[in-house]
Amino acid sequence: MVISKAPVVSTREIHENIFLLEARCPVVASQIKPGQFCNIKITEFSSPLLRRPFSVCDVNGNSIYFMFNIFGEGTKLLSRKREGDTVNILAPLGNGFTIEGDYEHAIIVAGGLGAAPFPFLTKKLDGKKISTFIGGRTANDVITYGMENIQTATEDGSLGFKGNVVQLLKNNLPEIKKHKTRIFSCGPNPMLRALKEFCIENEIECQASTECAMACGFGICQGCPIETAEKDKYLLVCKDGPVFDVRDVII
Amino acid sequence: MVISKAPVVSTREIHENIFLLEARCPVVASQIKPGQFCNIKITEFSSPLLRRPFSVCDVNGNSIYFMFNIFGEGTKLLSRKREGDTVNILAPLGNGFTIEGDYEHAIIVAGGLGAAPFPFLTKKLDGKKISTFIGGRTANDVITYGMENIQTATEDGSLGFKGNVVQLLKNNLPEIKKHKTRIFSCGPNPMLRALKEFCIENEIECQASTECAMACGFGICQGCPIETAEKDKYLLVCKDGPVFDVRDVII
Amino acid sequence: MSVDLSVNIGNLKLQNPVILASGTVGYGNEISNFTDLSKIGAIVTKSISLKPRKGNPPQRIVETPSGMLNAIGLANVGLEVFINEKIPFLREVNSTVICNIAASTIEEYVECTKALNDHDTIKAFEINVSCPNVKEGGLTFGNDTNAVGRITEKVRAATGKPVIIKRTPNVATISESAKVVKQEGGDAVSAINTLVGTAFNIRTRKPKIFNVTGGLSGPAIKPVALAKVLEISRNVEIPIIGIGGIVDWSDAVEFMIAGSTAFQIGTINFINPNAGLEIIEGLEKYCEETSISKLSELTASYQI
Amino acid sequence: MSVDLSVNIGNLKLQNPVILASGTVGYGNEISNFTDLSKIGAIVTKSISLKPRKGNPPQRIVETPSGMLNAIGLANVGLEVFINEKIPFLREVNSTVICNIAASTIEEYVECTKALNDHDTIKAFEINVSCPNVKEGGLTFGNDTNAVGRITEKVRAATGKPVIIKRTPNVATISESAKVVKQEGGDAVSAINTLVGTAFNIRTRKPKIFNVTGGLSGPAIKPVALAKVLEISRNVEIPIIGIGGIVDWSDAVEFMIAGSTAFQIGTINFINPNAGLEIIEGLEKYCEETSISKLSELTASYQI
Ligand SMILES: Cc1cc2nc3c(=O)[nH]c(=O)nc-3n(C[C@H](O)[C@H](O)[C@H](O)COP(=O)(O)OP(=O)(O)OC[C@H]3O[C@@H](n4cnc5c(N)ncnc54)[C@H](O)[C@@H]3O)c2cc1C
Ligand SMILES: Cc1cc2nc3c(=O)[nH]c(=O)nc-3n(C[C@H](O)[C@H](O)[C@H](O)COP(=O)(O)OP(=O)(O)OC[C@H]3O[C@@H](n4cnc5c(N)ncnc54)[C@H](O)[C@@H]3O)c2cc1C
Ligand SMILES: Cc1cc2nc3c(=O)[nH]c(=O)nc-3n(C[C@H](O)[C@H](O)[C@H](O)COP(=O)(O)O)c2cc1C
Ligand SMILES: Cc1cc2nc3c(=O)[nH]c(=O)nc-3n(C[C@H](O)[C@H](O)[C@H](O)COP(=O)(O)O)c2cc1C
Ligand code: FES
Ligand code: FES
Repeated sequence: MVISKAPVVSTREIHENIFLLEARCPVVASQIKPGQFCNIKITEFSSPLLRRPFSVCDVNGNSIYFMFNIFGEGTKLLSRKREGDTVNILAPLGNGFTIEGDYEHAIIVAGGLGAAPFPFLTKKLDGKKISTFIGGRTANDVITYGMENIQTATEDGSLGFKGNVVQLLKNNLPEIKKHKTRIFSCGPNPMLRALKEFCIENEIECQASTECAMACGFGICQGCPIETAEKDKYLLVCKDGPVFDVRDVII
Repeated sequence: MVISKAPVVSTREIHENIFLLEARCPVVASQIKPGQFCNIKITEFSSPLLRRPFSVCDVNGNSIYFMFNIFGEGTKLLSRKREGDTVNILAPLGNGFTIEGDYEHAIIVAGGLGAAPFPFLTKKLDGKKISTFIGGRTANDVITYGMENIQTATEDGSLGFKGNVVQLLKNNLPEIKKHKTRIFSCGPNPMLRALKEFCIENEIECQASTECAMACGFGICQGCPIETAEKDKYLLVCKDGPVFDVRDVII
Repeated sequence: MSVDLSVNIGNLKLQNPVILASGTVGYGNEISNFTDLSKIGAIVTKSISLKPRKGNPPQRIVETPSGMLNAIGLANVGLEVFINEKIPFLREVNSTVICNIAASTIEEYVECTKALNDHDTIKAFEINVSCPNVKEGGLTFGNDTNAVGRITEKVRAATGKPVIIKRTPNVATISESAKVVKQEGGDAVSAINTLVGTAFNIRTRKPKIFNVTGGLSGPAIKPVALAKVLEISRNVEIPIIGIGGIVDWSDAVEFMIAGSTAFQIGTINFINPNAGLEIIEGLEKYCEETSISKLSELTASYQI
Repeated sequence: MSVDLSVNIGNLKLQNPVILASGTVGYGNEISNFTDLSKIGAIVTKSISLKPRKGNPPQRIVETPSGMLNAIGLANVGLEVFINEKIPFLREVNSTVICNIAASTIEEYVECTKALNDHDTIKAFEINVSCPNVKEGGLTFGNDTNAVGRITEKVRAATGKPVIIKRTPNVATISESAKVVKQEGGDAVSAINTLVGTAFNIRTRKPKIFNVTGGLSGPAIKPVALAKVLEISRNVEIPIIGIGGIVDWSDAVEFMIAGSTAFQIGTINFINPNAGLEIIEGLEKYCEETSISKLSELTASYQI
């Protein structure tokens, strides 16, 4: 884990209200794994006070990429970063996706900005059969940047399958059943809950990247508990996650 | 008085650690007088919380100019403003210099960044004989931007007269006595105090621009009192000043 | 949809819950350059005392992270000038005026109230028992629940207009004194005034503020103010005027949800003197979006 | 010039006054990835209780202007795991350990102190009588000056190591309880813990924090904390450990000027886990520039 003041190379709006920020950060670029995240201090001043957690969206040489939308003050300021500015990165944090293991078919399931970690994962899944299912409320929420072999679902039917992405997945069950499959997922909690149920029912391995408000991002504040099967203990999203086997946590 | 979101045209470093920011603000440009000031909200967020007061350094068509150094967070952020950014200006504030009246010789006395309001004043003094006395600790503190007929004083003697600017003025007393003179001044309090004494002794009219911590800048917070000859009352720097006849206030 | 923004505090009906806080708008003159005072729910005038007060020497204010400290020292024009010069302006611009009174003795509170009671322009009194910046005055009263009770009782007896007691947050349980205010016939409590704070110059080792300590206001104190409002709301049935760190309509909504009938904005007036009207617009829009026909339904609508 | 940064709290000598605050560094493991714990004045471990505590459900934290609210609920591993798994690590990295204890009864405070007293690694105890986030626990104690006295007395009797009492700021006069701590043999007071605050979601109307209220920390509270330190310093002769909103060396200098013998940094550890060492460097430079040979001279050097 390092703290690094990384020069911003560029910030581009790659989709309506979706930004891709490239920062030069060799030490993090060389260490980070898909599904791990960075905790970013956006200004050098005491406001916004806390770092903001972002998944690494992609890595290319010495550069790391973040994909985000303008949500509040922090992401607004981030979207304005230009060459000559810096971002202060604390990383790599958390446990990423487990790529290793005995499976043939990697299925990515993303909802909205849950797409963020998957361009990098897609690269690293090299050699596996990959299918990507992306959902959103409308066509505009569907972010396909950097992904492969994509099927889309929108709630209003404006793009692809009309319905949610887990329903779309269900429709593909016969095809999925043909291979030993592992699902990698990230998105809103209702999606993850539905997905968890689907995967447990059909005995499909599934890893989900979860979110939670965080203060530190590395285990010292106890601010990010997640309920587990064990009653008398929480796990920490930042340290024990953010990626969990869906069977281990209550989403 | 207006509140105006003014687009920044440019920010240039015109001297070591001295910046000149140009903003397009027609309504303020057309109303403001030398010695009046603007209260600037530097970001759209709640930090830094308060506006920052700045004299108008110059006006050119629809543009107004501010001259400042990097002092704290506010001026640091201001120095980074580029084309495409905005500053939120509340202006015109306070009473400026009184230019009208019966005098032939206008003398400007400035210490350090006290030079800020004088490029604009110099322009408006059109027709009068102007002499400018500028002081600083070292050559590097002497800002002559936009001024005319300049004599300089530095405490370490690195530029011009060795000593303070009021001593330099004293040396010029015989020359000054030749005309009906009005002094316009701005600078650190010790300079203003010495100048006040000099002017009262020699019966020279003198207006000084004073400074004080401010919250509102337009008279509602009572945060900026200045002691006067009258014992039981303060004046307000923002509303009754910032320019005062030196005889009226205790500096 | 047209939204009813009006709220009631005792028998005082306000067209909307936005009130400009005492000490942050003077007597209305200067801020009326930026905002239409007739459209604001009410304005609370700078704390007035029997005699004029010069206030503290500079430095009176200092910025802090997301806040500011002030020790103005209740500088004010005094009762006479207030009546002769300030009330006429406020009447002219058609603003709903709540008069804030600060005093060093119970008698002085009563005397001020009586002297002002006949002025129609003044619609209610806010009794400042909480100013942290005057030695003999507010804070001692504010910390003493019995004294708060006695002041409420006596001022109540002196006027038929609504009496609002403004409370200090510098106590452990603010709801106790709210109870006393209710018992003694007060119509509402204003919470909170500023928190006691200080700052030092690390070169001179002197306090940055002449008065040594000052009152902390602004966004920094919002969470504390909200908790105080909630505490009163859960423990006492009395209208609450929430104050502390409000800068926009969403902050205002939070205060209403937490239990405020109306709310005051202070420090933000220095930064955006039209904030009051912008908040009114924002509230109207929020109500439309969330299908609220009467804004006052929001008060104490917390889901706990 | 070599500057003597060391300070004394009772018979506890620290190499420098920088202490990492309880609850903001866990038990040291994670933060040691970023900073050298052997160089920090001391580390206060997360409040420990007799039995492990699960803590509050999420959401436990929320950011506020220049601050944050937390309601962790004293989640901790409990005395046994602390002794068996956490102390050995702290010994190994050679850090000066102050053990913070939270309890619901006086007996539990005493029992914890006794159980930990034999462990050499623990150099002092900080008794948390002020946590605002546990129902049966701290806050009630913290508000009751008598209870603070009894706890101090009993814990004092249970150990020969320095006893530091950590005070709640949610009271009107913090100096009164500091007096009691001194009378009952406490070696120092830590001031302040967090301020009670809350925040609401304006769509769901629910508190943003599961526990309804949380504790406000960070730069927002710095002026309040400084005023409390100053109040104690001017009224009671007892070493003060200043806490609240410190982010850099200049904040630390302010706290020392205002009366702190040492100080703790909390929230900043989440943002810059190496802040402690950077503050030490900054203090050293400040002393050199201002010709201070012994940093402890700064304590209570205010010019008022
Ligand atoms: C492990 C992880 C990875 C993430 N990756 C991405 C990503 O790649 N792209 C992206 O756009 N967003 C991502 N997020 C969410 C992102 O952190 C927030 O959108 C961001 O903090 C918003 O900051 P803001 O200042 O714009 O919003 P504001 O609303 O002004 O402030 C956000 C504040 O809310 C808190 N908060 C409350 N709930 C949550 C929550 N569920 N998640 C995060 N913060 C919360 C934060 O701690 C922060 O203090 C991720 C979050 C986590 C936990
Ligand atoms: C009428 C007037 C005109 C000014 N004109 C200029 C100018 O043209 N160019 C220029 O460089 N500076 C000028 N100043 C000073 C300028 O306002 C400060 O340098 C600026 O506020 C620093 O902001 P900061 O955030 O960088 O510094 P910080 O130190 O981080 O914050 C400044 C804070 O300190 C307060 N403060 C304390 N003492 C003073 C004081 N004596 N003057 C101002 N603020 C104080 C401010 O209110 C503000 O809240 C002027 C001040 C006044 C009152
Ligand atoms: C500069 C200043 C002066 C104030 N003067 C008074 C006053 O005279 N009487 C009073 O009751 N409150 C006074 N207050 C307190 C405010 O009315 C309000 O309670 C407080 O500022 C918190 O609200 P805010 O965070 O919105 O500013 C003053 C506040 C400030 C900032
Ligand atoms: C997330 C969090 C957890 C905390 N847990 C404890 C605790 O267990 N025991 C305790 O005495 N103080 C606890 N505190 C209070 C801090 O030790 C400190 O007193 C407070 O945060 C103020 O300092 P700061 O502004 O530097 O953070 C906690 C603070 C935070 C932010
Ligand atoms: S965010 Fe601090 S422990 Fe997880
Ligand atoms: S700055 Fe507010 S009255 Fe002068």
